Amino acid sequence: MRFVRLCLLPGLFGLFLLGNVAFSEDTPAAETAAPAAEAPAAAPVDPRATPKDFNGADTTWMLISSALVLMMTAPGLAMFYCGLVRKKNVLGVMMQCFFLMGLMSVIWALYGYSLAFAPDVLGGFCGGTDYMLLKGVLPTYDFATKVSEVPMAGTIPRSLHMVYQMMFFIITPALICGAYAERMKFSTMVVFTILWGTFIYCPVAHWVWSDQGWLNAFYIAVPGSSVTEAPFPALDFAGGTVVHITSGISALVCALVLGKRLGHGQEPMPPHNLTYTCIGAALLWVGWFGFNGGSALAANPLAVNAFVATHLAAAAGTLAWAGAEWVLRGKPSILGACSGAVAGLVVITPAAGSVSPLSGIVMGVIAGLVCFQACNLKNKFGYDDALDAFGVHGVGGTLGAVLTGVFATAAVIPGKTDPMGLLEGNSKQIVNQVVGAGVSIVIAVVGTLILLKILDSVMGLRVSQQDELQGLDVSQHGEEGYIFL
Amino acid sequence: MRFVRLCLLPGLFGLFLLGNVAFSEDTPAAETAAPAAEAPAAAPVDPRATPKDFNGADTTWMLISSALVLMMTAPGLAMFYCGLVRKKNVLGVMMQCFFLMGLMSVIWALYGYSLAFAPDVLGGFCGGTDYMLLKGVLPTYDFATKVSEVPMAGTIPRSLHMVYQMMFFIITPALICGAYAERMKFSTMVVFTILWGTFIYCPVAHWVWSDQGWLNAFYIAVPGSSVTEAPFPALDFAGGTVVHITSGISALVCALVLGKRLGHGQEPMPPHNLTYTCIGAALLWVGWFGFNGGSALAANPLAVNAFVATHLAAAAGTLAWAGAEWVLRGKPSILGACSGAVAGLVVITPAAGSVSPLSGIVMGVIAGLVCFQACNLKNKFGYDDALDAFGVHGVGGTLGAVLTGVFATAAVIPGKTDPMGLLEGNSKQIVNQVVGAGVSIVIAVVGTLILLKILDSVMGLRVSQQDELQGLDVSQHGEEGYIFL
Amino acid sequence: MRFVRLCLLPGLFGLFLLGNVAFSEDTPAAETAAPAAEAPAAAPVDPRATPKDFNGADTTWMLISSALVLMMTAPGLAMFYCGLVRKKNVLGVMMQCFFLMGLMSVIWALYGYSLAFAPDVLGGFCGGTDYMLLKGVLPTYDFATKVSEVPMAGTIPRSLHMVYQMMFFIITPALICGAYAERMKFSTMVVFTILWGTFIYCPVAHWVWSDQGWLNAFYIAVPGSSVTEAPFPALDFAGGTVVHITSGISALVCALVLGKRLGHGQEPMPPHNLTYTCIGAALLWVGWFGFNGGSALAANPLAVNAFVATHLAAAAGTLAWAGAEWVLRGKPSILGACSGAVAGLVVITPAAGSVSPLSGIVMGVIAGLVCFQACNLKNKFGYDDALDAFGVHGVGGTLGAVLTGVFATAAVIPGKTDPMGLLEGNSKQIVNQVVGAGVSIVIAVVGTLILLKILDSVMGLRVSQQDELQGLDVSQHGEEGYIFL
Amino acid sequence: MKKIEAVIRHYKLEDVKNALTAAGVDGMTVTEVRGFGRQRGHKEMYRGAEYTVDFLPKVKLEIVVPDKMVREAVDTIIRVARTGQIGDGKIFVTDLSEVIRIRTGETGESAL
Amino acid sequence: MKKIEAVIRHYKLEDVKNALTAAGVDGMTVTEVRGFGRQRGHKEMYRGAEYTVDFLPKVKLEIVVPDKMVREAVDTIIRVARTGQIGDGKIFVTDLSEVIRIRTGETGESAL
Amino acid sequence: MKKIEAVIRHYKLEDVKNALTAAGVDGMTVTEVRGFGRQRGHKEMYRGAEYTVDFLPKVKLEIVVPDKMVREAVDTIIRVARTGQIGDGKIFVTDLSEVIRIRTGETGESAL
Ligand SMILES: Nc1ncnc2c1ncn2[C@@H]1O[C@H](COP(=O)(O)OP(=O)(O)O)[C@@H](O)[C@H]1O
Ligand SMILES: Nc1ncnc2c1ncn2[C@@H]1O[C@H](COP(=O)(O)OP(=O)(O)O)[C@@H](O)[C@H]1O
Ligand SMILES: Nc1ncnc2c1ncn2[C@@H]1O[C@H](COP(=O)(O)OP(=O)(O)O)[C@@H](O)[C@H]1O
Repeated sequence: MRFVRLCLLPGLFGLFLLGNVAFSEDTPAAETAAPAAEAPAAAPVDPRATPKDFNGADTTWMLISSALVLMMTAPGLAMFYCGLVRKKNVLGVMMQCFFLMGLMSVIWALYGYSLAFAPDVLGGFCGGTDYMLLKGVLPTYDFATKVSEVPMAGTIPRSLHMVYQMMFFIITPALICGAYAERMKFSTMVVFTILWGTFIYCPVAHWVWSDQGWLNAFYIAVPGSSVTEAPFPALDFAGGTVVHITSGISALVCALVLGKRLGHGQEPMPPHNLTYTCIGAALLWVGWFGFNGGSALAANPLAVNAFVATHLAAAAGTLAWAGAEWVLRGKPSILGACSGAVAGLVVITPAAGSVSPLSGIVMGVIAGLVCFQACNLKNKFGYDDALDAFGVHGVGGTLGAVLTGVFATAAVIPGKTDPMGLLEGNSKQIVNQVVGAGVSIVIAVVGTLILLKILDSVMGLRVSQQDELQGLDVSQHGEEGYIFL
Repeated sequence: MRFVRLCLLPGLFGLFLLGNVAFSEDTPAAETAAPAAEAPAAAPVDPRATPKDFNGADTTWMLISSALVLMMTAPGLAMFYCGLVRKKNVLGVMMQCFFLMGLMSVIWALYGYSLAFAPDVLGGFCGGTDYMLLKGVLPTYDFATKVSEVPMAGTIPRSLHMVYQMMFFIITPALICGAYAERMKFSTMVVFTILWGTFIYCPVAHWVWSDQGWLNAFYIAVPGSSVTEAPFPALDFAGGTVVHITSGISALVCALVLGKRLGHGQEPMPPHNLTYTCIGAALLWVGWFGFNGGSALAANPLAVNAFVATHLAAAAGTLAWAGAEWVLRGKPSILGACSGAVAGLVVITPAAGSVSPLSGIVMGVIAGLVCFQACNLKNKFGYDDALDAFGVHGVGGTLGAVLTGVFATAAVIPGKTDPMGLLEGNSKQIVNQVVGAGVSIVIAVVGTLILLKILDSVMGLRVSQQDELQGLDVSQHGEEGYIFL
Repeated sequence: MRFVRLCLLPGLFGLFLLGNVAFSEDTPAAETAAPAAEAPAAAPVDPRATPKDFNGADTTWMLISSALVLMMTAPGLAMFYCGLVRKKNVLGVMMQCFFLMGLMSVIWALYGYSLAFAPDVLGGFCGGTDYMLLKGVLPTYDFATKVSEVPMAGTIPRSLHMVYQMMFFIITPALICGAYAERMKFSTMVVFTILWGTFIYCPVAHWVWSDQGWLNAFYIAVPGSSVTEAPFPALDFAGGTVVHITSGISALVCALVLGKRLGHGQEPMPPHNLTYTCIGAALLWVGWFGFNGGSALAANPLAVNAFVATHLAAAAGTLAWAGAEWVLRGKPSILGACSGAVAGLVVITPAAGSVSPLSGIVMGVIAGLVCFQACNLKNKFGYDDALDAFGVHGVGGTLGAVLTGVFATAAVIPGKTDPMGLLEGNSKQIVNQVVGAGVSIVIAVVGTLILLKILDSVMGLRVSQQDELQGLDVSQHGEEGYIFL
Repeated sequence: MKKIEAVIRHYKLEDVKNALTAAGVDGMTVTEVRGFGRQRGHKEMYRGAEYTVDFLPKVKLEIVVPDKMVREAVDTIIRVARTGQIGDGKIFVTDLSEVIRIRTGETGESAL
Repeated sequence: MKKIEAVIRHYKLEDVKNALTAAGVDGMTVTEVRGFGRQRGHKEMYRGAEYTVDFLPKVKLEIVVPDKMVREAVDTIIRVARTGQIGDGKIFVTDLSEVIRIRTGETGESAL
Repeated sequence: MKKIEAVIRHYKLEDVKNALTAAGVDGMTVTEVRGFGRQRGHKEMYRGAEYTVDFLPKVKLEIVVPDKMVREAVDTIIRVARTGQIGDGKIFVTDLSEVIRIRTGETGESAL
């Protein structure tokens, strides 16, 4: 009962405030809705059933893609990562992924989507408040005028666009967990991720994907404006910069600032359950079809191309990494095969909608070989990127951004009539790609550094030595992963 | 060879009877099919390729949704539950879920779908025999008239409607396993579930979802009848009453009747593998998109709304439960986060098609807090609801039924022009909701009690003490879950 | 750095060659594309956005189905199989499945798809080189004529057809792993699989599924040719012969040629983790909806029928196998239930698009009982089919091919107006089915035998005795599956 | 100083621990073991294969006590771990020549 | 009464158990262990990291027998568990001061 | 010949192994155990249920050494495995009556 007094009363007050917002959602319709006169003909279609421009196939594909991208975070990434840590931290890693599914979703609905996709404020640094609390995103109905409206984003409801993008907002910070695994304080992780999502992810997503983003190769001109193209129209189909560079580079900063795990370099710290890692990798592969294929935002040939290119890049990455191990170390490992698949998936992410699937094979091979090498960097430079979030996502993402400028082709991009990539003779695109990657790296480094420094002094970044030795499962969450005995 | 004599001969007789039914399926077509004259124009479309009203996008969405809901039972629920028991019962729980995928499917095809969805018999208590053995559900072809027919349910083939609903018939009794886990006799469980599905699930599904169900808010008037609305038009979009209340309340009855597990309260009985529980929770979350989103029975804005509301409720539930633990017990646990997600998913199930996603957040938070508290009830009242099937599904389902009456809004429901929920000023809906929940509770309590009493005297409910101590894996199934040593 | 010199330089040469092919893909367009004059009307549709005949719903369904079939190999089959081996070989089995996802994909893109689906060469033994390197499969754009083209296969892009079929090319050889598990050399497995895919899978796929395949019941006549039907029009909807007979029979040959595992018959070799096997079986079940449902190549009533029949066959198989154990051995086991589900899925594979779902129940029961018995054959005949790849896929696949001839019905097959199966009074179909199964068995036996004999003498089939005792995980891949201690 | 090794049933561990603590035992070490004895094993069936599992899961306690406490500790274990069914387990007692506490280097009874 | 502890290879367990039973041993207790000795470990590689695994999986048997059976039990183990390759394992024999059967309270040889 | 049994903390295993090897110990056998002692357990919460976990994960080493090496081995363990915090563990030393190497049948010190 103490709990009810403690929590429910003050809590419910806030809830009902929110509930009222949810409810009052219906009223703005009056302002925005067209008069009923618009459709005087017999039996006008209820927009709540079939809004204008609505396409069922596109909607189906985007619903599935959203589900697939959620599945990437958990069980996908959660298993991929948690298999790589020691047994005593298995829940710590899973919890980070799972909790972020809750946390980032709510933030995205409250203000994240607005910061990323609403029209420019701050000179284009981020979006404004137009979509705050999902205003203008959710369906509305006005009892007075009997007018209902379902806001659209192309051929799908805007709320579907919102939830699809939400899944990216979840997985991106979850990728960073790989760097600070086995030692970061859970409470600090939560605060860090909120701030990181707000100040790093949302702006970059805005630059790259919002209608007038200054890095958006598919810039949508404001009617009447003389500007019809972004200053640096970078190709980033599904998030090479937005997702992989920002997270991978921030991961490196985290690894450097937090320092090594206790006992690192002395005790062996082998993956405690490679079967999980392999299952996770396979689920990531499957989910990535939604990640890249869904980034077409419709069920069209572009989505098909992205799907095929994605699959072939993953396949080629698998062979390249495992093959490199086989040649150089005598044995192909399953961790190598899985890492190669992920490297291939990362590299094709920005490119999937603008390169041929055959180029996907080439890019996958390059990524497999380069990321294989990049995972040795930490030994040379002595930082502890526990699960190689930088080695795979930072390096692979940057590589992908650049190679997209090499392999992009007009053959797969609807509406393009000019040469696209270097191989088609257009050397300018690669400049845009480098600019896009560069600014993403800069904001990731600077932003993450500032956030970590502040949080370090305010609440501390690492768990106590005692807690780290005991493992995060028991010390942070009061649980054990496996009780087999 | 002994086996062939023992089983195949008598068995095959039955099989060929069934086979003949399958075959003779073609003949009734003659009676029902329209004469070929109907389409005399050039190249009439073969209904087997494209039936009237057929919509490919809706069909795709429902195919996927069916697959997702199956995935919820196994691996989803199977993993969620089996991680929570002790190692020696891990297969026992998995087997219950997996076996029900076989058992309930066949029963549903034989007569379950008919009891639930065929036109009323017994004054509307359940459906009749019109769809028995899938008559009127499957495609037919008449060699004499050359007429083929594909029965439709809206824009999708009726057989797809049948198989989608089948998945609900599987998972609902599987949820009850959480209450009697680690001690129920497998044979009794099988018989109990058949009877429970027949006498409890089918009637409630009929009341709530069949065209003239007396609790169906989307009552479809019989042409010419003066009754155009159900007596108590309750909103139950995806099964708050049909699925969660019936199973959750029956779970409580099971826990009370079967009694506690041996050693309960003395020995510790912690979850043996929380990684499975977390993976299972994540798969449930993903699968629930098919559960709730698919309940729109089409790929339309309603499905999108259900998807978004479902996701946000799960997210909010995660934060609420883990947050409550954090505040009250000092640590957020992964089991708490997972339980909160499920609680959020349960509460939004009846509401997903009639509330705003923002209300989904509010409902998720409430469910997280309330179910968190409800899981302590068993300690107070001393029953052993082993995996909290009542605490989460019974409580969360009832909560969801009621809150749907609070938050329902015309903004998302096509065709509605009147205020829907309490917050829109309609206080009547909540009465309907309470009636719907109430009768579901009553039939669940009474029905389950009667079934258990009968089965207890006929075949016994619990395994022997010896078998329980040894574990269900070895004693019921002759297998061990893990042989790691 | 040594690595860069070693690998990258020579490697990149090959890569850029491939890259150039990817790039020059655009040029052939000039030859094949229709002149722009074809669409002189206002705002002609860009084929890259919406090609002729393109259907979004079909495309969505096939995208998902492709993802589902990939998921069948990993995590599905990988978990199903790896749970059945001993702990020390868990990664060995997973790696075989995962690595094949990389290997077979690339081969299929390079030449496999062409061998299987391009127009006949060698008198119809296999396809020619028309689709080699995905020529004529990928979209093209010609800068000179401004003409773009997206090659189609029915209502979906041909590249989607290619990638969907690719997933079959992955899982088929992966099924064989079940026979040689725990003892085959990884390097030999890789070479064997490449050759097996090339010389056994591609021809059989060509016979059964290519437009003029001599076993294709849906033979597409060459315009102007007098031949309008295949010589032996066998019904093989989703790969009873192409997938299950070829792999299952080859598995038997592998088991016989490789010989038993060390200690087989002396030491107990129980499954080390049946929870994985059950999860894997459930994922296979879910994925099979894409396997069978997707084989309609569109989101139509045929896909729906395949989905429903598949599900009911799996359900019936589950009950039959577990039921047989219950009757004959006193206990139903989870391994039995899972095996029965897979047996049901295998038997319905060739039939899903041509039988009633009720017949699916009958076929599932028969398959459950027959395969249950077939798994005892190895004890009688003394071969070591470690994971029963032959007992389930070989026997179940053959059974399915024959039973398809019994239960096929015009009720579900668009365009058919004649009796189809034995039960409809057509006894000829069963002959075609037997021919189809027969030639598949012959090529599988002969081909696999030749390949194994060659490889045995060239590189050896089995790992050393030492390596086998140590386990494949450490000896072949330098890793351990679980480090729980 | 003696070392008492007791092989007991799994589900008796908690009770035995509590009883021993009540009897004044300060520490113990537990190992997961598999035991073979008179207690009949069970059959496990995996498709075509049937195994008789002779090694049953047990728990082994190791308790080091001063000589004078051996009797009471043994009696406590017997009392609490007994069910009367075959398979209750065994107790083995061994002499120790030395006991040391790592933290302090203390030896003998004060190391316990 | 003696306790024989034998560390052996995993895959020899079944054979050793059968041979000991044939030799008249009534019970034994088995523990999963990891052993380090002359037998060379193996290398494991995980991305950038390479470990040498020195502790190899072994199985430890504990067999309590009357003094007069020690010789035969030890010989049986040596005969069956030997492969001749480094890593076959060791046998350690200790004196027991007492043996008790929990179920009956019997002590000494009759407790076995 | 003595058998040294040392219950130590998990993360000290690698260091102890290296130090013992350096000190001339040729082999050892390691078992995963759970220990109960003065070291306070921790609480675990699972929904409504709260457990105090008293048995903490430890590692048990068994090292057989010639009598003359016992001192050095014990000292090495104490030196390396000590953190000074409660829970560092114990060392128990027992007499062995016989040691045999299975591979060769050698006995006594040469069996090590
Ligand atoms: N001779 C023995 N040496 C070592 N352990 C033994 C011996 N005999 C029995 N045990 C252990 O004691 C356990 C119980 O023994 P068992 O003969 O089954 O029952 P009981 O002790 O009730 O007669 C066995 O599982 C085994 O672990
Ligand atoms: N001094 C020792 N103390 C305890 N156990 C030992 C000792 N030496 C070896 N062992 C155990 O015996 C096993 C085999 O020893 P090893 O030296 O590798 O081979 P071998 O016995 O054939 O010479 C080791 O893995 C270890 O478990
Ligand atoms: N009497 C005992 N018998 C057997 N093992 C013991 C005994 N006392 C302690 N241990 C083992 O030693 C470990 C450490 O003991 P503890 O009392 O917690 O710390 P410390 O040794 O630092 O005083 C325990 O976890 C347990 O495994």
